[in-house]
Amino acid sequence: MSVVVVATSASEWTALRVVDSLALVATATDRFLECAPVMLRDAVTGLLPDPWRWIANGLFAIVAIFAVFGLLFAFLTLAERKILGRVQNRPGPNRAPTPTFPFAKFLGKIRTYGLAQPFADGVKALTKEDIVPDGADKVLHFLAPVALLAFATLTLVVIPFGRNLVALQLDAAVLYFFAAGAATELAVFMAGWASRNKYSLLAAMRALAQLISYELPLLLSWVPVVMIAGSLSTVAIVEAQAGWKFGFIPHWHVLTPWGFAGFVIFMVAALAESNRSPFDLPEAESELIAGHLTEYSGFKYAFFFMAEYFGMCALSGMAVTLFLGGWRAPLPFLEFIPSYAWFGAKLLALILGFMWIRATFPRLRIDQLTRFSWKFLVPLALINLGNTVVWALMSGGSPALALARWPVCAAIIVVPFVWLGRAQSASYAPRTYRYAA
Amino acid sequence: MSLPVQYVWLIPLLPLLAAGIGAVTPRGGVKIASAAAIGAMVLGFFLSCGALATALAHPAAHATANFAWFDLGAGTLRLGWVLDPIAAFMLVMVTFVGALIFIFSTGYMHEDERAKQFFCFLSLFASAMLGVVIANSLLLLFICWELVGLASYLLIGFWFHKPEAAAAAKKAFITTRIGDLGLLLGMLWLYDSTGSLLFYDGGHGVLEPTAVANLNAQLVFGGLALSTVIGLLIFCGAVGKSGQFPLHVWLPDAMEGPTPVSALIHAATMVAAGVFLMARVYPLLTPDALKVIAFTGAITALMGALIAVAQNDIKRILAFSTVSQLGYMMLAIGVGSWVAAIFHLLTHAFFKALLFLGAGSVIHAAHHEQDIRSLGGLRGPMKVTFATFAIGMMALAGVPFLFSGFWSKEAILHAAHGWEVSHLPFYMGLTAVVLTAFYMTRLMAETFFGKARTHASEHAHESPASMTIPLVILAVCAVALSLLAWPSPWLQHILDPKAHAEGGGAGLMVLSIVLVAIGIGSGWAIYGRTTREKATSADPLAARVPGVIAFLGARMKFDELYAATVFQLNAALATAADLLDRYVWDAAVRLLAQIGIFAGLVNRETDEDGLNGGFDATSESLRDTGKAYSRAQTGDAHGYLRTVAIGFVLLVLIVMLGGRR
Amino acid sequence: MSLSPLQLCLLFSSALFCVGLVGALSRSNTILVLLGVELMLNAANLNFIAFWRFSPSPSPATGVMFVIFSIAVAAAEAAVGLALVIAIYRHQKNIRLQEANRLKG
Amino acid sequence: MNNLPLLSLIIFTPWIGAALLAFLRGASVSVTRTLALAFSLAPLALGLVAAAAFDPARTAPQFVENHLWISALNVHYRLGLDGLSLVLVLLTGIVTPAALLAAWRQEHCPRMFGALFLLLQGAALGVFLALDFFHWFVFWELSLVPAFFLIKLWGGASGRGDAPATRAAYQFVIYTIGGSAFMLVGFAALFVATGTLDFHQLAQHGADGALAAKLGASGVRWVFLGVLLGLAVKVPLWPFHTWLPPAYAEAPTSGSMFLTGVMSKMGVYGFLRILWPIFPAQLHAAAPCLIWLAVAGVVLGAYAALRQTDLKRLVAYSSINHLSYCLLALFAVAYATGRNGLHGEAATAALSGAILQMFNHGLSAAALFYCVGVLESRAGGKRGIGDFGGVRTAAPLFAGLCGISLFSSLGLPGLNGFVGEFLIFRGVFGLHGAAATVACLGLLATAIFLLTFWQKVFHGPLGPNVGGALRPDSSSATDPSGHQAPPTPNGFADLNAIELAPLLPLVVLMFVLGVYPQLLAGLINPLVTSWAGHLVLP
Amino acid sequence: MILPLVIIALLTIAVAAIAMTLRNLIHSALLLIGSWAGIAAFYFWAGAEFAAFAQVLVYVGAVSMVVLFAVLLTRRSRADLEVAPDAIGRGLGAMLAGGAVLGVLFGAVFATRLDVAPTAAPTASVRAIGQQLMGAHAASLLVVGVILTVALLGAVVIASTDREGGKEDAR
Repeated sequence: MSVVVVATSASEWTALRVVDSLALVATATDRFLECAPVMLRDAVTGLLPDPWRWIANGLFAIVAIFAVFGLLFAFLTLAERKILGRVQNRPGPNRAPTPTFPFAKFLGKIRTYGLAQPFADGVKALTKEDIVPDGADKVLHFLAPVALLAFATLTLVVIPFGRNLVALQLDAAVLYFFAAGAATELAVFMAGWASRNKYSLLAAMRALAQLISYELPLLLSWVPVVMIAGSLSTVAIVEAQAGWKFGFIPHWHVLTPWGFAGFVIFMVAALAESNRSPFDLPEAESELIAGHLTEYSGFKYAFFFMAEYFGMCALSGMAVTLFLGGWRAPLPFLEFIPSYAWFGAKLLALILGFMWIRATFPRLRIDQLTRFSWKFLVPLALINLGNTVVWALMSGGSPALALARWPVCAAIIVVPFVWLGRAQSASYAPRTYRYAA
Repeated sequence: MSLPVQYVWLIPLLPLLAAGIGAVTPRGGVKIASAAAIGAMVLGFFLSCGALATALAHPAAHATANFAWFDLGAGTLRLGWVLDPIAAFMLVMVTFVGALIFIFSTGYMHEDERAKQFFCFLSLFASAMLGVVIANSLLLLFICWELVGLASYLLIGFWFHKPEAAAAAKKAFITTRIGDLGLLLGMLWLYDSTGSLLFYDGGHGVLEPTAVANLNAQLVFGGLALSTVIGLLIFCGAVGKSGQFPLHVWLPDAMEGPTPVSALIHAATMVAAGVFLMARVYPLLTPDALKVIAFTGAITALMGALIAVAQNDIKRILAFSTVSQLGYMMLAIGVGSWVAAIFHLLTHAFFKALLFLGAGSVIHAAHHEQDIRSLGGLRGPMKVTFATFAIGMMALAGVPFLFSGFWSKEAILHAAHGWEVSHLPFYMGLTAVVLTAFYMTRLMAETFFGKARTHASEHAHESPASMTIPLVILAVCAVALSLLAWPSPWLQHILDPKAHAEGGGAGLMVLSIVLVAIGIGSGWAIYGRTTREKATSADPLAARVPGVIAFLGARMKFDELYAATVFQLNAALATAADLLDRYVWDAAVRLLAQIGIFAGLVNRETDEDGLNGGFDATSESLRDTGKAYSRAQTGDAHGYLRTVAIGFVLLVLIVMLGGRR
Repeated sequence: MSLSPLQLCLLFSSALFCVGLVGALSRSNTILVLLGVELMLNAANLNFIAFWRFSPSPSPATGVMFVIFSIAVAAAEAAVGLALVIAIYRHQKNIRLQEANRLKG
Repeated sequence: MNNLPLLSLIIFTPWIGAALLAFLRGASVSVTRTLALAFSLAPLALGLVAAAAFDPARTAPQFVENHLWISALNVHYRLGLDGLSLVLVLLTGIVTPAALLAAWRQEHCPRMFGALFLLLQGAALGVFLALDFFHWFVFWELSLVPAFFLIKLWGGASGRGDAPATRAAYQFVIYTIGGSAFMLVGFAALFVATGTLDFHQLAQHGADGALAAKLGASGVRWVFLGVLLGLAVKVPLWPFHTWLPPAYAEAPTSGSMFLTGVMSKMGVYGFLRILWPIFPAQLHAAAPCLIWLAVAGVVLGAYAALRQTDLKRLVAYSSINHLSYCLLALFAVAYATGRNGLHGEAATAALSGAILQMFNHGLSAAALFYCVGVLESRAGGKRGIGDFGGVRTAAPLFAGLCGISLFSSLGLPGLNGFVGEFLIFRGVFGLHGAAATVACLGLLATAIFLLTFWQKVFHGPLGPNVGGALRPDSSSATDPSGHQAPPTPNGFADLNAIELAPLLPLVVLMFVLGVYPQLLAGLINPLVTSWAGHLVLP
Repeated sequence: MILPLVIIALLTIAVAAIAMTLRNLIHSALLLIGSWAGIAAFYFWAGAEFAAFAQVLVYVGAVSMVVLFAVLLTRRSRADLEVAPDAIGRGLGAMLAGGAVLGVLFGAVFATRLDVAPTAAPTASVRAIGQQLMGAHAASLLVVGVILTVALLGAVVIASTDREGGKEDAR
């Protein structure tokens, strides 16, 4: 089962190769549901002449991404609020009425667990006044949310959402992903600086420090995957995780010692990269009002929000791709469920994890945050890199060696983990509860 | 039920596992350790019975299971197990006696907080001992032999905080190691000349005719056959382990260990290992070697009995009696009847274990009073102990017919009588018979009869069931083992079917019965009729022949003799080695060093004055040049960059214009 | 005369280089000087890519390789340079380059 | 994987660690210690990888790395691994981490300590892997530098260096360098004559007599004597051993562990790798004399130990005794070379025994030094044999482990020491019976002094530094019954987890190798067999 | 295929030139980042996909952050960001020197015949680059790694304060 990609045209844009479903070798899983998205696209664009077709395909992909993730964003905000509510023992939004416009007279207001809340929020954001502070750097103030959203969206392009479902198949897709992701830092800084508000600026500085600090473990954590898969292409990485050992253990990277460690590091760094709690220092409301968002309102504010969720989705999607086998089913007999459903399930699971973490962890202090990165995550990620080398070196030999690499590699990562963790917690004074029992 | 030889290793493995369990249980886990040890021994006993059944099915065959230990040269170094009747009998004996003594120990040691370790060591010992028994390789036997020694060392020194115990342990280990060196050399020689250490290996073993004939044919110094020398070297090991003259000195001291240890190791099993070893390698032994063995055994038997007469410590008496009995066994081997030796070994194991355990029971009851002069009158409060002890005593003394000791001793005396070389050992043995009966009677009389002479013995009470039940079982066995020889010499047939038991021993039997009667009678006359009044009152025998008794009481001054000779020599050698290091070699090194230092001094003087001056001047001029160049450094970064830019332009122009030309 | 694409690229890089040079020469703010230098470096990198792109047999990606190494070195240079700027700032409370001339001979 | 310069990695990983430690100025103590430990463990891991990929049946060096280094001198950077090297690499890999763990509580400049130790480890590994005299000698000499500083700066009773430690360090270094200077001169002569420094080529020259033809008979003899002297000092061969007891005694505990565990093996390795292959005829000629020197080392070393009151010196003398066994084996083989009716089997046994003995002694002597170190630290620097007593009462676990090491050292069957000694005696007996017989005395004396050590320190009533004074009443010790164990004192704590860490692996290995020596024997047997199969004189 | 190049070139140069003349440091920096992005676009145009991503990752992602950080760290008030106008003399000198260099370079470019035949864009696949990096250029890669490490450590050391204690993180 291999994806064969044929260059669509002889143009100089060979690097940008849009996957053309017609050129695909028919796979064993050509069930209707599996192929539905691609068939839908071809139904729309298939009639166009060839030079235009790939542009149309691209546009289709963009529209699809915006549609899917826009909706996902809307309901994720709701889910987040609901989940936070449940964790904090309160109901969460549950009162937004479902519009029943033509039949309002008969039905009255229907409250469906607050499912209409996102739309209400959207309307509210659109109708709010857009305030720009007096001394603000107007251009940057305007550009910041736009740039942020643009960069966040760009990252979604290379993630394979399902079999043959990748908008842009790049040779260096992983690199592209993180290159585009790195640019979001800039937007955050722009927002903070342009607001001409000392809290915003502080937030921008914090954001910068934080993003730089966590860029490193984030990048280091996926290098092992690239080493083992032998490719920077997301599609190839998913391919590398195909199959099952003994018929029931998937070859996902997360199920190896280095992969597990890499996954955890990746997720922690991703939390920080997407400014999520407990790393939400740039918008720490108890210290900085709302950080770089302080001077934003209305739809610009909504843009920031949207970008945050897009970023979260993108990083989670990348984690799924790199470590959790992408769109692959966990067990052979579950393959009848379409690939994008698997991807979506894994994505949602990770995002729910994000929310759970947000609900349960207290926020870090800035020095703790940087120390955690430089003194814990980075060394651990580096050790994990070496660990992967050991793993790869030991994989060639006898079955005994192949078995032995499990405890060896586990030890290589667990021992530093324990030790670094101890060193890490030893650097803090034991917490004293002065007023609590 | 039968146990094939391929699985015979299970028997030593069981106690080894028990030892492992004992080692890893926490300090308080006496119950676990003792249960594991006893369980292993009982299970081992059943397996041994299976092994015995296997062996008895083919009594003449030596079933072996050999295996490779590690690669050596083109081949491998092989070890192996052997299962033949002699090994099987030993297995049954060791496991049976061992199990009983283990059970006894639970009672005896229950106050000791390190009892768990005790069971661990006991199990280790049992494992090693069983290994000795079934080893089919002299090397494997040696390995187990040394481990037995280690266990003995650990157990003698079990109460290591007593300096005497620690010293006794060390003495035992070192003394036996002296013998072991002989064994090692013998083993090396054997290995070197035959290329194998396996006893039986389908015709290639060292005990099999080819190798033995080969060894007998080779002559070494003094016209001795090679096998004689090797046999005697191996005998050295047996001398050390079995407490034969002149290396017997450690055995009485070993009584510092807990009494069950004395019973198991220093009476029943380990000390008999030497005898077993000689029986095992009997095919190697030439008449020349046997002569030495016979005389050594006879001397030991007599000497042990003599010394025992003058001892006062209950365990010491038994210890010297053990020495004496081991001498008997060696005598039997020496005069060519290894079957009699093994028979005596088996019976002795039972009744001597019985005696030691009985002594342990007495000691336990009398709050660790071991001096027989301070005991007395225990017949009343300790009926079971008394009865069983009496059975053991009669077996040891050789009271006729009913007791196993009589038969085995009879077999030995018979064999000694039939020895063509000399009758001297026979007479020495007879003397020892009288003495044995005498000192055992003395022991009985002083301990159990008369009246209690100290507070401790007044308040003595019968020991718990865990101690008395083994006593009873052993007592039954001490009697029942007669069946091995009587009414028919069954053991003889099994072990050595070729040799036929000679008839006509009736006269000899009568003689020995008379001698035993004399011994017991004289003992009773001196000690039994008029019992001691106070613990401090004089010994009636010592009053009559004070010099002899004092000499014997001091164990014939062997320790003093060794201290004056061997120890002195050893210490002198050590001092010499140390002084050689300190004042000869080290001094030489120091002298060389001083010469070197002097040469260095001369060198330094010439260097400083002559060579260093010139460099200073050169350095000075270099520094001035550097100062001059540093002015070009203006500190204006823009200026530097500008200069670079202009320079670049000029260079390009030069190249381009130059290129045109 | 018509310019070949390669020449166009070279003109592009020369122009960028000069922009960087002028910036570096004219500004007194050390950060801007550094940025100018960075720009010059990038302009140089452009040439590598351009020559690689238009070389007759571009199969060994030597030009790309050069650029990758160059980028790595430039990153190192930027880090150290800006650290120096901060050190200068700490020392003389401003970052005017012409004032940082204490080490003159 | 095949292109990986595994052997270079083995050598240089510790050095990388040393460099790292040297630069980590601000790192906390625990970080430095852990780093040092991790880097010292790396060669073990790599060594195990090598062992896994190692083919014992091939007797030629494996994983060979060969690069021309200095073309003018025809010097190659040449590394290779055969069974002998592998065994020693593994030994180094085991002993060094144990030694570093032993110094875990060492507070005096742990960073430099770790760095020096790693340097030392790398140098030792280099010695075991080099196949060209040039860098072999570089490693050989380089190992002295850290060893010197370890003794000088961390030695002595205070653990911070004092006058006796300094003296011992100087004596150690100058003596050893003095010896190796002769060796260097010897090899210079060899190079001038043959134009190569490759061990293999030199061995071929030595074997086919080309060496003697080029250098002349007396020339070869002088070169041989020079090399012999260098190696004899290092091992040490009696009577060149006088540097050893003070050096071992004054070195810090972990230093002693490494010195005895690894560095003493360098000398024996040199004998096996250099002297014997290159100068077979000369060694054969000298063997009748050398054998008795080795026997003297065995016997007199043991007897001298009997007279020592300083526990460290005692263990040091036991090292002399044990290493002399290895040399005895080699000399006996050399002695018997070319003799008619030579038992190849005996030679095999002797050489196998020597190699196993090297490994086993490394384990047991390191463990013993560690135990003495524990005693010393508990007693505040005292380590006289009379300063203790009854330690087993106070610290049963420690006593047990120390006892196992001790019995391993005296060659108790079932533990590792026996196998090597048995094989050596088995071989030597077949090759030179008289020497074997006399050397047996050494076995006896070893038992005597080790058991005296054990008895005086661990047994008996509680001694002066074991909390004896704290006991409420002294009557219980003289209680004839012995049933009442004396109350546990609080003066002498048993081992804690960190102190257990260096000892436990060693003890476990003692058991494993004692019961299953095939683990090592399987690695070296083909090599040794091929050696024994080519015992000829030119 | 020329048109994208021209657009990229003009945009890049224009952005860079503006950045070099602006008085607001932040704007300068942001515009420069834009010009770096333009250079990345050029790489992309030339088919050096990997180099383009590397350029973005390093310059836009990392160097820009450092620059902005440096800018923010080296000012005491917002007014500091407005750089004082530079001396006319130096500006003039700069223009002269820059002009000279430009002239020389342009002259060189025009003077040289470089009209190579347009070929299909070469591709440098990531795999090929990886193999080259690990193969032919392995040594250089190692050296660069060392340089980066040293630079990182050096930057930390240079920028960290000399105050006693010195425990705070450099960044």
